[in-house]
Amino acid sequence: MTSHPSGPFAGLDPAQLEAMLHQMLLIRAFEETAEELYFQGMIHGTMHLSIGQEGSAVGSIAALRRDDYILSTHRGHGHCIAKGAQVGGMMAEFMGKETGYCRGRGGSMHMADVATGNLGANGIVAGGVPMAAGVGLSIQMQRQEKVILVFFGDGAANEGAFHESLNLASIWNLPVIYLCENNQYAMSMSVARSMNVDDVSARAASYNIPGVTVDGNDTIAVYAATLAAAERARSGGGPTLIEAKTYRYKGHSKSDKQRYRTKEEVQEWQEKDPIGRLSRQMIDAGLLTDADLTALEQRVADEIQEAIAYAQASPDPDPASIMEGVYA
Amino acid sequence: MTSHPSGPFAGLDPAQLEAMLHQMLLIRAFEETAEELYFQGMIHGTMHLSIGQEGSAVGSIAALRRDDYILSTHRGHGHCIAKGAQVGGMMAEFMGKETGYCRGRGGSMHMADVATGNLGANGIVAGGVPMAAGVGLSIQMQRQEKVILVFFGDGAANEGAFHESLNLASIWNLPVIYLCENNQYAMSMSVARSMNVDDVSARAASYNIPGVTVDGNDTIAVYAATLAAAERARSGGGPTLIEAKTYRYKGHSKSDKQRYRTKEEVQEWQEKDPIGRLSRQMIDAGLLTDADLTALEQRVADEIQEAIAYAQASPDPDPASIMEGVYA
Amino acid sequence: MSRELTYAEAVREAMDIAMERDPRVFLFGEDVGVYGGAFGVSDGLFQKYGPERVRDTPISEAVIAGVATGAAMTGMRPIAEIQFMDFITLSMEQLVLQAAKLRFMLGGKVEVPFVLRTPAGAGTGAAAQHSESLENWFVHVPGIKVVMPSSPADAKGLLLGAIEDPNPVIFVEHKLLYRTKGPVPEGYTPLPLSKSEVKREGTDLTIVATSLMVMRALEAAEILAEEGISVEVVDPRTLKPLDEGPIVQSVVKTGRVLIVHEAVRTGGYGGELAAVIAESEAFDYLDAPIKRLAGLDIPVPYNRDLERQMVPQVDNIVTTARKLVREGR
Amino acid sequence: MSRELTYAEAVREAMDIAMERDPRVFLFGEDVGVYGGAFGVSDGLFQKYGPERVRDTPISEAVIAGVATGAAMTGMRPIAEIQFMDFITLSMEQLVLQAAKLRFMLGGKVEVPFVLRTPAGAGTGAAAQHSESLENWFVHVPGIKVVMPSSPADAKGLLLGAIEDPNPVIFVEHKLLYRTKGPVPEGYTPLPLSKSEVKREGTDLTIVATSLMVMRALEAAEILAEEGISVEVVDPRTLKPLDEGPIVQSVVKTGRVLIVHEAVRTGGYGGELAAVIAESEAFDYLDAPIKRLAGLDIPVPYNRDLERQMVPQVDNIVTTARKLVREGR
Ligand SMILES: Cc1ncc(C[n+]2csc(CCOP(=O)(O)OP(=O)(O)O)c2C)c(N)n1
Ligand SMILES: Cc1ncc(C[n+]2csc(CCOP(=O)(O)OP(=O)(O)O)c2C)c(N)n1
Ligand SMILES: [Mg+2]
Ligand SMILES: [Mg+2]
Repeated sequence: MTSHPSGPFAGLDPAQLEAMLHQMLLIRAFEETAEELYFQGMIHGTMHLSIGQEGSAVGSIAALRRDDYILSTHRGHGHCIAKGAQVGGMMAEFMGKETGYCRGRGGSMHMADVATGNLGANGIVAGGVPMAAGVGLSIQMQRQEKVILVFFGDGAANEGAFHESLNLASIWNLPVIYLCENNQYAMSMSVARSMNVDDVSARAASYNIPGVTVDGNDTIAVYAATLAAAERARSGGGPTLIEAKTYRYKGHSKSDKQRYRTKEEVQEWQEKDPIGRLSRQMIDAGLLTDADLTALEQRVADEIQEAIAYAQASPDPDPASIMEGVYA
Repeated sequence: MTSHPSGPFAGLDPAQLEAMLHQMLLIRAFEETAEELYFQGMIHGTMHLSIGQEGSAVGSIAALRRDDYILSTHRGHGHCIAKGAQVGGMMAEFMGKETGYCRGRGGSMHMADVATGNLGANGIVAGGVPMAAGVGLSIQMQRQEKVILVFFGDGAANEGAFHESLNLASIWNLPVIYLCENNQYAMSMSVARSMNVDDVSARAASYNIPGVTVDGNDTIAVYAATLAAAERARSGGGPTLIEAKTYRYKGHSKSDKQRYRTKEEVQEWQEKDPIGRLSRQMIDAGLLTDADLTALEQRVADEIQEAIAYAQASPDPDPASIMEGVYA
Repeated sequence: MSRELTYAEAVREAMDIAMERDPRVFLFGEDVGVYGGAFGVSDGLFQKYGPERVRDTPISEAVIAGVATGAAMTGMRPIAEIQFMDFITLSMEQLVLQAAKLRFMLGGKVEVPFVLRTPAGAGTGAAAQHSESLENWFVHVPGIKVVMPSSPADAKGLLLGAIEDPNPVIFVEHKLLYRTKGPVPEGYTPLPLSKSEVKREGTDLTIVATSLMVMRALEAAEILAEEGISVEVVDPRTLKPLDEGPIVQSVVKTGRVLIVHEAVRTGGYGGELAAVIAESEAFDYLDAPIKRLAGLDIPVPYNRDLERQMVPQVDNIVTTARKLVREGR
Repeated sequence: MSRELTYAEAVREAMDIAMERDPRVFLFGEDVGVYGGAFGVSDGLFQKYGPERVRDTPISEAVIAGVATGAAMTGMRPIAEIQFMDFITLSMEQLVLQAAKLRFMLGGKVEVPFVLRTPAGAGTGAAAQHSESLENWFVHVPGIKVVMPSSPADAKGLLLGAIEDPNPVIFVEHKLLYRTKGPVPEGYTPLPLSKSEVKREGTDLTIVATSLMVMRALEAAEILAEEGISVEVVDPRTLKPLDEGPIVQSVVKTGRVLIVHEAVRTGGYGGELAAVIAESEAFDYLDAPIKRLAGLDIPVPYNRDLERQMVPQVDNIVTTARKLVREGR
C-alpha cells in the first residue's frame, strides 16, 4: 500500500505529530542534561551533541516501521530516542552502568537498542555505511519487507566507504536509505572546504540512484522524503540518498574551541530551529496550544529526571564480568 | 603556451606519429614475446597483458613531457614503454635479473623507471590512485610545471580510494590526470555488472571536475584529450578524469578461462584494433607506406631480440644481497 | 568413509555442504562466481547455487567486509572471500573496529557469525603485494578467531566449524596447499576451533608450525628421523583462541622447541608462541633456547630464487632443527 | 640548555623546528589547522606557517596515507597525522603495501621519507574505537619503522630523528602522556631511531616497557625500591628496528624480566620481546620465566573502572614484579 503524503503535514495525524514533537523535545532535553552531567563529572569520556539536528533524526525515523533497521553515528542520541529507546537505559549507558543499553561497555558512541532495530551508533566516521549494504542484502535475501536507514554526516561522504557502499547498494538494488545529515561541518572542516559540490546528494548520480536534498530543520519535509525512499526500497526500487541540511549548535565534542565558525552563524541557524518550527506549524494549524507545549515540556522534564534516577540507582558492571561478551 | 590541436592528427607531426606507432608495435611485440617466454617457462609468476589497449597508453603519454610523472597499473607494460623505458631492462626484470628495472625484485607488477618519470606499476587495484594526489601536491608545493598522470581500470573506479583521491585533488586543485582505461571488464566482472552508470567519467561530477570519455582505440583522440587535461593542470586548472574505452584481447592473467565473455565479442573489438587504426590513418594521409610499416615491424622485432639477449645474458641477483633495499 | 581430495576441493566441499544444509549461508567476493575464484576454489558453486548465493562483487574490499558484518548481524551466515590476503589491508576498519568489537561494544546484544576466507603465502612468483601472511594482525584483535588449516582434512573440517561458529572467523588458506592431496572424511564433519593437533610424535624436539610450514616440518622430520633425531610436530590449526596444552606438553616432553612460520619473523605469531612457552611450566624443562625460523624481514621478492630464500624451506628446517638438537642452540 | 615542556609541547616544538629548517616539511591531517589537532598538539602552527604547510584534509584516511607516500617519493618530507590510531585501519593498504614496500619492490630506486604521527591508547573514556594500540601490526611490516616515545625529551628528539629518517616512520604518541612534563633540550636535537634506553638502573629485575607503561614502570620501581627490590627499566623507544643490546644485557644482569605494554596481550609486541630474549644469550641467565603484563584481550570498555582494569596500572606492575622476584614466577 502506497501512502500519498499530502497537506502541510504530509499525511501525519495530530497524534503522530505530537509524538514527534515530544521526541524532539526529549532528545534536546536528554542532550542538554547529558552535557550538564558531564560538567558535573557524572559522565566521563566525551560526547557529540545533536542539538539543532532533531528534525532530521525524528523526521526520518518517523517514516520507518518499528522493525526497520537503522545504523547511527557518533552523534546518535537523537536517532536512538527516535527509534524508540528508553532514556533511562541510555542515561545508564552514559553513566557506564550495567543496566545501560550496552552494559556500560559502549557509552555514547556505541549507544544501541537492537530490540527497536537500532544496530548502533558508531565511533567511526562512515563506520555504519558499509555495514548498511550488508543489512540491506540480508533483508533482500530473507525476503523481508524491511528497510535499513543509515545515518552519516557530510564529512563521512568523503570516506571511501561511502563510495563503495552506494555503488554496491545500487548494483544489487538493496533496500537502503542513505541519510546524510549535512550540518555544514566535519569537526572544524566546513563542507565548503571539504568538497567542491554544493549538495552531497549530487553524488547519487555516480551510482544512478535518486538523490534528494531537503531542509533538515523542516521535520515534515524530512519525513516525506524518507517515506518516499522507504516505499521505493520496500517495493524493490533500491537505495536512495537523502541529504538533510541542518546545523549543530554545540561544539563538535567536548574539546572544541569553535575557532572555525562565528557566533553570528550559530545564531542565524538557531532562528531556524527545527523544534520551534514544528511547534509553530502545529500551533498555527490548531493542532497544539501553548498549554499543550508546556505540558509536553513538563512531561519531558519528568522523563529525564526519572532517567537520571534510574541510572544513578543502577549498579556498575561487576569487575569479574570484564571478559564477557568478547566472543559468543 | 597553449597548443591548439587541429586536423585529423591533433597537431602531431609525422615524426611524432611514427614514434607513437613504433611504440604501439613495440608494446604489442613485447607482450606477445613475454607470453611466449612464459609458456616456455622462461618467465614465472603471472602477467597481465594490455594487447589491444596500446592506444590509450601511447596516446595519453604522448601528450606528456619527459619530466612529467605517471603511476601505472598491473597492466602497465605499455605505460612503461610509452614513457620511455628500454625493453631490455624490462625483459630483464621479467626474467628476475639484477639488471632489470627493479633488480629482479618487482617483476611485471612493479615495473618502474623512475628516470623517465614512471613511478611504477602496481599490484593493487587503485593502488596508485591515492599516491597520485600526493605526487600532485608535491608538484604544486614545489612550484613545478609538471603533471602526474595516474592510470587505473574500470574496476578500480569502484574502490574507495578512487573517491577519496578525486575529492582531494579537486578541493586542492592538484595537477593530476586520472586516466581510466575502461576495458569493459575487471577480471570476470563486466562494467555493466559492476556499476550502474554508462561512463566512469560521469563520476567526475561528484567532485566538480571535468570528466571526458574518449574512444581508447583512437590513439589521436586519447592524445588530444590528455593534452587538454595536461595544459589545464599545468596552468593551475586542477585535475581531470579521462575515460578511455578500450578492450583487452587476452585473458585477465595467466589463469583465466574467459567464461565471462564470447569469442565474438573479442573479435568485434579486434576489428577496432588501435594499431591497425593508426597505421591506416597514417597511410591514408600519405604519412606512411606499407614498406615503412614493414620496416617498423622489423625494427621492433630486432629490438625485442636484443632485449631477450640482454636479459638472458644478465646476471641473477646475488643471494647475499637479499636484505638490500628494505630501508634507505 | 574418506577419500583423497585436494585442499582446494576440501574447501569447496565444505562450502557446498554448508550451503546445502543452511539457507543462511552464502558466498561472495571478487570473481567467486562464473570465474570460480582466482584459484578455482569455488568452481561449480555458482552453477549449483546461482547468482544470489554465489555473488560476484565489485573491487571494493571495505564494503565486502561491511556486507559480511551487516548480514551476519541480521540473520545470515556469510562466507566472504578476499581474493588475496594482501587485499585485506583494505578491509581492516570494518573487520577490526566493527565486526570484532560489535558484540562487546553493544553489551553482548549481537552476534557476528561470518567467515572470511582468504589465500595467503608466497611461492607463486607474484611478488610483494600478492604474497602476504598477515595472520598475526588478527591474532592481536580480540573478538576475531583465526584459523589456518594445513591439510585437506583440516581445511574441510575447520571451515565447517568456522561457518558454525557464532563469531567472525578469518580463515587463512595457503596457495601452495591448494593442490596438495589428502584423505578427507565425507559428509558433515565440522571440527571445533579449539584444538591444536600433534601431527607427528617425537621425543627430541618439538616443532610448532602453521599452514604450509606444517607440511615442510613433516618432511623435515622424515629426513631427521633417518639421522636418529625424533621430531614431534604440533599444528595449532586455530591460532586464536590457541589451544596451548598440546604445545606445552610436547615441549615438556622434548625440552627443545623450534617455531616455524612463513610470515616475516619480526612481530609475527612466532613471538606469541615463544612467549606462551616461556611463560608456561615448559620453561623449566627447556634444554635449549626457544628458536624461531620464519620469513626474512623483507617484502616478498619476485625473483624465484630470492623468493625461495626468503621463506623457510625443508632444508632450512632440517639444518636449524639438527643444530638445535645437536648443539643446543 | 633545557627546560620543562609537556609531551604535547615537545612534539609541537619538534614540528616547528623541522618546518623552520626544511621547506620540504609540512603537516597535514584532519583538523590539524585552525582547530590545532584533536589534542591541540599542532596548536599555533597553522597561524605560523599558513594553510599550505599546515593543511586540513577531509575525512579520508586512505588518501592521507597516499598523499604522504606520493609526496615523499617526489621530494617532500610530509608529516601526516591520523587523528586516532584506530583510524589507521583505513590507511593500511597505502602504508603496508605501498609505502613500506616501494623501495624494495622498485629495486631501491626510491625513498619514502615521511612520518605518520598518531595518538594511541586508552584512559580517556572514549571506548573501543578510540583507544587502540596497534604498534605491533607495523613492527610486523618490513620497510616501516615504529617509534613510541615515553617522555617529552624522547618525543622531541625522536620526532626530529624520524623526520630526518629516509624511511616511512609510524610515530605513536600516547594521549595520557600529552600533558606530562619533563626537561626538554632546546634547539635542533634529533635522536637516532636505533637506541633503546635504560631509564632506571637496577639489579633484581628487568622491566621492558613501552610508551605510557614506561612511566608506570618507573613509578612501580620507586615503590619496589622501598621494599628492597631493585628494578631496571628499559625502554626500546624505537620498536622497529629494535636495539636488542641493552635489553639482553639487562636480563643477563638481573636474570628476571617482565615485559609491560598497554596493547592487548595476545599477538602483541611483548611476544616479540619475549622471543628475542628467549633466543638470546640471556636465556642461559634466566632465573625465572619471561613474564608479560599487558592489556586484557578485550576491546577497550567505556566504563571507567573496567577501562582501568583492562590496562596495566602501577599496582599491577608492582604486584607482578614482586611475585616474579620473590617467588620466581
Ligand atoms: C574514520 C574516522 N576518522 C576521523 C574520526 C574523528 N571524527 C569523529 S567525528 C568527526 C567529524 C565527522 O563529521 P561529519 O561526518 O560531518 O559528522 P558530524 O560530526 O558533523 O555529525 C571526526 C573527524 C573518526 N571518528 N573516524
Ligand atoms: C585491491 C585489489 N583487489 C583485487 C585485486 C585482484 N585483481 C587484480 S587486477 C583485477 C581486475 C582489475 O580490473 P580493472 O581495474 O578494470 O583493470 P584491468 O585488469 O581490467 O586492466 C583484480 C580484481 C587486486 N590486485 N587488488
Ligand atoms: Mg557534519
Ligand atoms: Mg578493466
